[in-house]
Amino acid sequence: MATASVTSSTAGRLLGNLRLPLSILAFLGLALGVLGIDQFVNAMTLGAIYALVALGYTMVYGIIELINFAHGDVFMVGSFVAMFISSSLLGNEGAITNVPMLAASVLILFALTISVMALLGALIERLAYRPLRRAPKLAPLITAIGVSFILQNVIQFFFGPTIVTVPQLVPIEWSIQVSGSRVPLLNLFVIATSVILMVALQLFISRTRTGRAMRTTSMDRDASSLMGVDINRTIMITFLIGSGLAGAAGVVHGLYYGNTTFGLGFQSGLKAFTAAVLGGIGNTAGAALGGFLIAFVEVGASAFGYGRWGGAIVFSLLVIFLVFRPTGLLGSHTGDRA
Amino acid sequence: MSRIADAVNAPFAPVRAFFRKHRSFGIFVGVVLLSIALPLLTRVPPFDGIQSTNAWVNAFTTAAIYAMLAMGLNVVIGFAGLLDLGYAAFFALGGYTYAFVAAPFTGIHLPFWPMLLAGGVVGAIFGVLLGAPTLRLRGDYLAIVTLGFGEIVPITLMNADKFTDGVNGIGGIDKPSIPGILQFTLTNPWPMYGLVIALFSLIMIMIYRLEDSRLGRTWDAIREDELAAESSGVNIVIAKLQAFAVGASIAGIVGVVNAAKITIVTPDQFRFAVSISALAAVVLGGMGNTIGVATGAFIIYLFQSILLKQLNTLVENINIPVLNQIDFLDFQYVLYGIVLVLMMLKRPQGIFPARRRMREFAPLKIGKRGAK
Amino acid sequence: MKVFNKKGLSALAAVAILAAACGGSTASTAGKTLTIGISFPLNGSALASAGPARDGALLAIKEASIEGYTLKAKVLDHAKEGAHNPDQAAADMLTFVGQEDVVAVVGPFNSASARAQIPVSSEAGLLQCSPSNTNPTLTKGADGEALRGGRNYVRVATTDDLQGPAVAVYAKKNGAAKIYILDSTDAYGKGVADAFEAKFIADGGTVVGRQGLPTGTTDFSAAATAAKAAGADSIFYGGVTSDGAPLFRNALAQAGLGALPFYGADGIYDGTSEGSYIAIAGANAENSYASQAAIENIPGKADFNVKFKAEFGKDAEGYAYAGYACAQIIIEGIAAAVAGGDVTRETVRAAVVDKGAAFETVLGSVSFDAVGDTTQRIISLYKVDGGAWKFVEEINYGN
Amino acid sequence: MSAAKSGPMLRARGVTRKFGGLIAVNSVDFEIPRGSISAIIGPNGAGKTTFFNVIAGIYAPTAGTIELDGKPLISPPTGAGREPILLILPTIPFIGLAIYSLLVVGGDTGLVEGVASVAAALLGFVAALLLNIVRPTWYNRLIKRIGVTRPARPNDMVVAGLARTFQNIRLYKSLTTLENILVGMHVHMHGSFLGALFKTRLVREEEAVAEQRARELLAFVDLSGMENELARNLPYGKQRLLEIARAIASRPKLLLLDEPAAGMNPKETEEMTALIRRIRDELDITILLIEHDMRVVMGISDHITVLDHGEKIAEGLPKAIRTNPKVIEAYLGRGAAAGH
Repeated sequence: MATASVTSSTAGRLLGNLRLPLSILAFLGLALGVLGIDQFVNAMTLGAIYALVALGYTMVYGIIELINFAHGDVFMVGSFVAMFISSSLLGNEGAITNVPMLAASVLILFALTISVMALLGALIERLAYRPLRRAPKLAPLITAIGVSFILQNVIQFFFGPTIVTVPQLVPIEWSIQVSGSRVPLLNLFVIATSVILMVALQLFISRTRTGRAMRTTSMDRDASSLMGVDINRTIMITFLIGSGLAGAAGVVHGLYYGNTTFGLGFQSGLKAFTAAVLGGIGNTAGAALGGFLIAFVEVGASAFGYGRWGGAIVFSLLVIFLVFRPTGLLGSHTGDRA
Repeated sequence: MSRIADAVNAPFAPVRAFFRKHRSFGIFVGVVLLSIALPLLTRVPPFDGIQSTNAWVNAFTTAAIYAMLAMGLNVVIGFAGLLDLGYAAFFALGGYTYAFVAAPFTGIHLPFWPMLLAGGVVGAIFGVLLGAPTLRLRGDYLAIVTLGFGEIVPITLMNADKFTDGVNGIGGIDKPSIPGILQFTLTNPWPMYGLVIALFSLIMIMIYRLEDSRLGRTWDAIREDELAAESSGVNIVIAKLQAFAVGASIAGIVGVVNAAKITIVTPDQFRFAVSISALAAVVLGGMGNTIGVATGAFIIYLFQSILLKQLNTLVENINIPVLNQIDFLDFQYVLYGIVLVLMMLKRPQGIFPARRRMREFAPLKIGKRGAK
Repeated sequence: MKVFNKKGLSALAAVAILAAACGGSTASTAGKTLTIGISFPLNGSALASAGPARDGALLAIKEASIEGYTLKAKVLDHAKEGAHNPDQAAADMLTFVGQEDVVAVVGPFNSASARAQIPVSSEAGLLQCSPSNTNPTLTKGADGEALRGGRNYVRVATTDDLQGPAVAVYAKKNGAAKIYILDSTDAYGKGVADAFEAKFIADGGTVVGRQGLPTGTTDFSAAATAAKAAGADSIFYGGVTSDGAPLFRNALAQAGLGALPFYGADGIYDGTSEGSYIAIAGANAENSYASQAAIENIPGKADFNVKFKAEFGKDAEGYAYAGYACAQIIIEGIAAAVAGGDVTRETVRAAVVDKGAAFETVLGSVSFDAVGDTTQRIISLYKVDGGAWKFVEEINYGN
Repeated sequence: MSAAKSGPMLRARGVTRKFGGLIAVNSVDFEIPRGSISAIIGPNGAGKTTFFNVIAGIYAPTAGTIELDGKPLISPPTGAGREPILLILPTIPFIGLAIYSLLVVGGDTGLVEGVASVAAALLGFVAALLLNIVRPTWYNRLIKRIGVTRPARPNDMVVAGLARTFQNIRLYKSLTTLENILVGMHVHMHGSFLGALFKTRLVREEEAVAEQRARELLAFVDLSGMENELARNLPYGKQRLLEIARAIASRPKLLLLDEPAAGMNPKETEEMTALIRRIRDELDITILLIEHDMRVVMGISDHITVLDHGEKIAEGLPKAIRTNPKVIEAYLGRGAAAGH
């Protein structure tokens, strides 16, 4: 492909830059070949949700080096808030076939849920984490576990311990045909939403002043404080965004699966965290990548009848990465020296 | 240094001095006195009305098992500063070790006493097995990996039904006996109570000794400042592994006792909630404070197993309109969350602060260059 | 618990509150009081299924009268963190053992708790009757033998090992040829799925796929797609509602398999209330089949429903009948012991366990075999039709 | 051994350390004469502390080697990519056996053997990992043969005879003064795990001896009577002294002091200077220090090395350094030397 005029070093550099996208494309192609289109779409959809949740872990970790154990449960609360808004406030019961109505409902649902969850995230940060900013590292970690328990129990108190149904606004019958397979629009909608949000986040971090403040704070908090960055505000915004994304994931989860339960946060939290580690904790693009990777592993296991071992495989992946490559696939933050 | 002696003999200075010098003996005497006092207390109103003395003794036995677990976890969290969220897994492994060699499921019937040691060894092996790959990493990664491990162990026990009878668990586990003298039974809780009390004081003595040893100082140093500890010649990975192995082997030993007490082990007995309840006990009692942690475990166990039940009966009996609708037992679980958050925010040193931990958590009084 | 121990205590002065609280649950041991223990997990998510069984037992005890004796009930709750806890179950059994006037116990609800309780009650020779334990190993096999030492345990629910085969027989009859099986990987779910699979294959059916997804799984789409790819014409799910049965059903519908018959055992037969299989699966629940290890055509059903409603202000459901039947059996045993002139734990136990004849209960006539299992081996089958479970037929394994 | 005794205490050859694209230390050659007090000086950001950290084993060098007392201890890590192979190697036969048992033998026999093989593989992996962590000498020799070398870690350097203090004092703040010293003595105590559990006579005696020596050390730095004070509660100057005492407790041959007089008033500085001399003279410990305070450096050092932008620009006796134009330029900026 390289013409004679292109020197080998430029080609090499080009190849170097393209290595990641190329390997991702190769992986996707392989996955599509092995899994078939139906399972491929399943995995992409699941991955989209994991990625949204993993972003919250990775952002918070990037900025204050805290594994926010409560984040999985923030996602869970998000799914309940979405359920409540959708069924109680908007009065939805099932699919909406009128397209403008559907778009409006979904937009309102996203806007409200994301706002509520962002506020909740900021509130948790303010009440539970900020007072411990200078405390030994164990303290906020333990607090986060406590917060996770409290969130679960508050939800259980209000909505009960059973599985709760959520209105599936996008009709599940809508679909397109792709090479003989039926691909529901709902799945495409979930994937698209997630991708749009992730791109928006990347733009926010790289293009805005606040985004740059977040990046410098994660690199060196004291130095950026000296350079006039308001650390408390920056950390709070990180929580706002992370929790907002978890809220969005909650909406998407409800629309896609049509149900939620108070125990949702624990399992998906663990998986999303694994995704964040796989991608390189602290790295937003990595978290997204990790989310999709985990989803492919899980769906792959299930597709070939090894669903029983799905959890164990994911966990083994986590350990293998921690041992051999603690920086993850795209990691910037390293583990402590060996 | 001899906190237990302080607690028991506060007004008697000479006695106190004696126990300070012979702390292990002091712990033993303290625990034995307490273990005699507790059943006596249950003969007095209002405690005698709640349940029979035998049931009380059984409850104390369970509480002491739980307290030993918390003390073991405290070695990992309080001493070495490592957050282990899968502690129940080691408890499970100890229990299954004994169940595997002393139940009709396998048809093997090994005696109980050597298996106590075997449980500890199995716990330690798995502690190292899990610790070796992860202890080189950041402390918070360890929390997640142990959390995952705590999930994987029950799942594996559940799925490996050829070896563990799956979800049914292994039942009919042999009860301990001293041949020719004493056969433990399920309806007489006293022998088990005695065994647990003895083990409890033994473990407490061992932990106090470790705390004051060269190894204990090493853990303190790591918890305070890893880089400085390395620069004092401490191999931090090995020291952490030791803490991990000690904690795990205590859980393994306690697991054996627990299996012999309940006579059944099932994967569901060792879920995340067990790890969290032990963590709550550690946080409540004060990280690093052995006796505080043991007390914290007692408080949490008795609170959720006895008090909440009584609260239910109480509000039903006196017919308070709103409270009547609330089932207080529903709050067993949220209790852990509240304990963890409130203690960390308001009283991180625990209700019974350890000397060292209290100071580490206290705000800095002297700045870096305050003396200048 | 709400009916019990409420009488006349409301006027207690504040000083006496603590004493009352503690003394409240203990019956006075004066003279001729006999207490029947009730041991269930009664908070968190466990309450929904075990609550009716408790209420049934309480109702029977309240109704009963034995001349010269006062019958009382004592309820202990062994749920912790919202689920049954075997350790606490054993501790509660020890409490019953330690209370001399307790002559028999209704419970427990879950098989794991039973395995922890039976060794204790067996040592004390205290009769236990479970309304809902269905795990075969409690009475059969090596474990069963170890547990059965005291011959003090009976149950009115028939065992799981019959449910799976019964559903298999029915599914075969209903036209299933190629089945896809999913289980919840736990003892109940995997056990019932194994039994189903064995019978289905033995009867000439084909299993086109089998796997397990543990409790807590939310994404069943891959399994649904796998079922579709395997060309299944029917689905079997081994597990309970909260393991994800309705989620799997919804995922199947989303994958375009909503019309296939969906079979399950009693784990998904849980009425229509909030959180039930039908409530969650909604319209997708149609054409689902479930079984129950109990008789559907309960002889005294209408009568019982009226009494139950009058007492508790809600409809009888689930295990209320079995709980009532257990208490009835125990009360009959006590009556027999009274007739024999000596009421002790041993005479009550012997009157129930060693009696060859049948007991007349709300479930009909019930007797026990040599290991304490009910001889009323009826599996009832149900189908979701119009948003509710409708009885379709029963298979009687009794002889 | 005897040959080593005659050479320099520490010899650094071509030490380079890069952080990403930034070269913090660039090919520095450096020697510390036995029994001397040497100093490294240089303007802010000259790479002094980085160089210190390389010597102490905290940062691995990008290039170059360091010998302490004639023993080569630090060199750039090589063959890191080959290390995972070492971890996996012992598991391969067992994994093979497991696959064979589970897939080929199958059935109940195969399952039991398969599970046992998986367990053995796991144990093998952890054993390899443990070796990798503990790194006994024979293991180091073994991996060297396949081209894997790792630089000594800080604790290895302490064992080899090096001790250090930190620029921003790092004490164990919630331990007492005495306990701080006892941790410093760690490498020379041998109380085992079981010894501690059973409180053997050996352990008790060792503890008593150690405590005695710790008190002497405290007396040496003039902290007598403060044995049970918490380190956190000591005034700043005394915290410095305690940190030095903790470093000496490991009986080093070479002591690295990172700005020992920072933040001290003239009187304290003078006391510190005297202490450093006493450490060299009475305890026979070679000393290397980084210091900003020129009066301290000039007054105490036998030998001075000047770093600027990560490179060595001068070395020699204090007198020579003081008048070296390159040094003046580095400190005062270009042109200052000429204009002087």
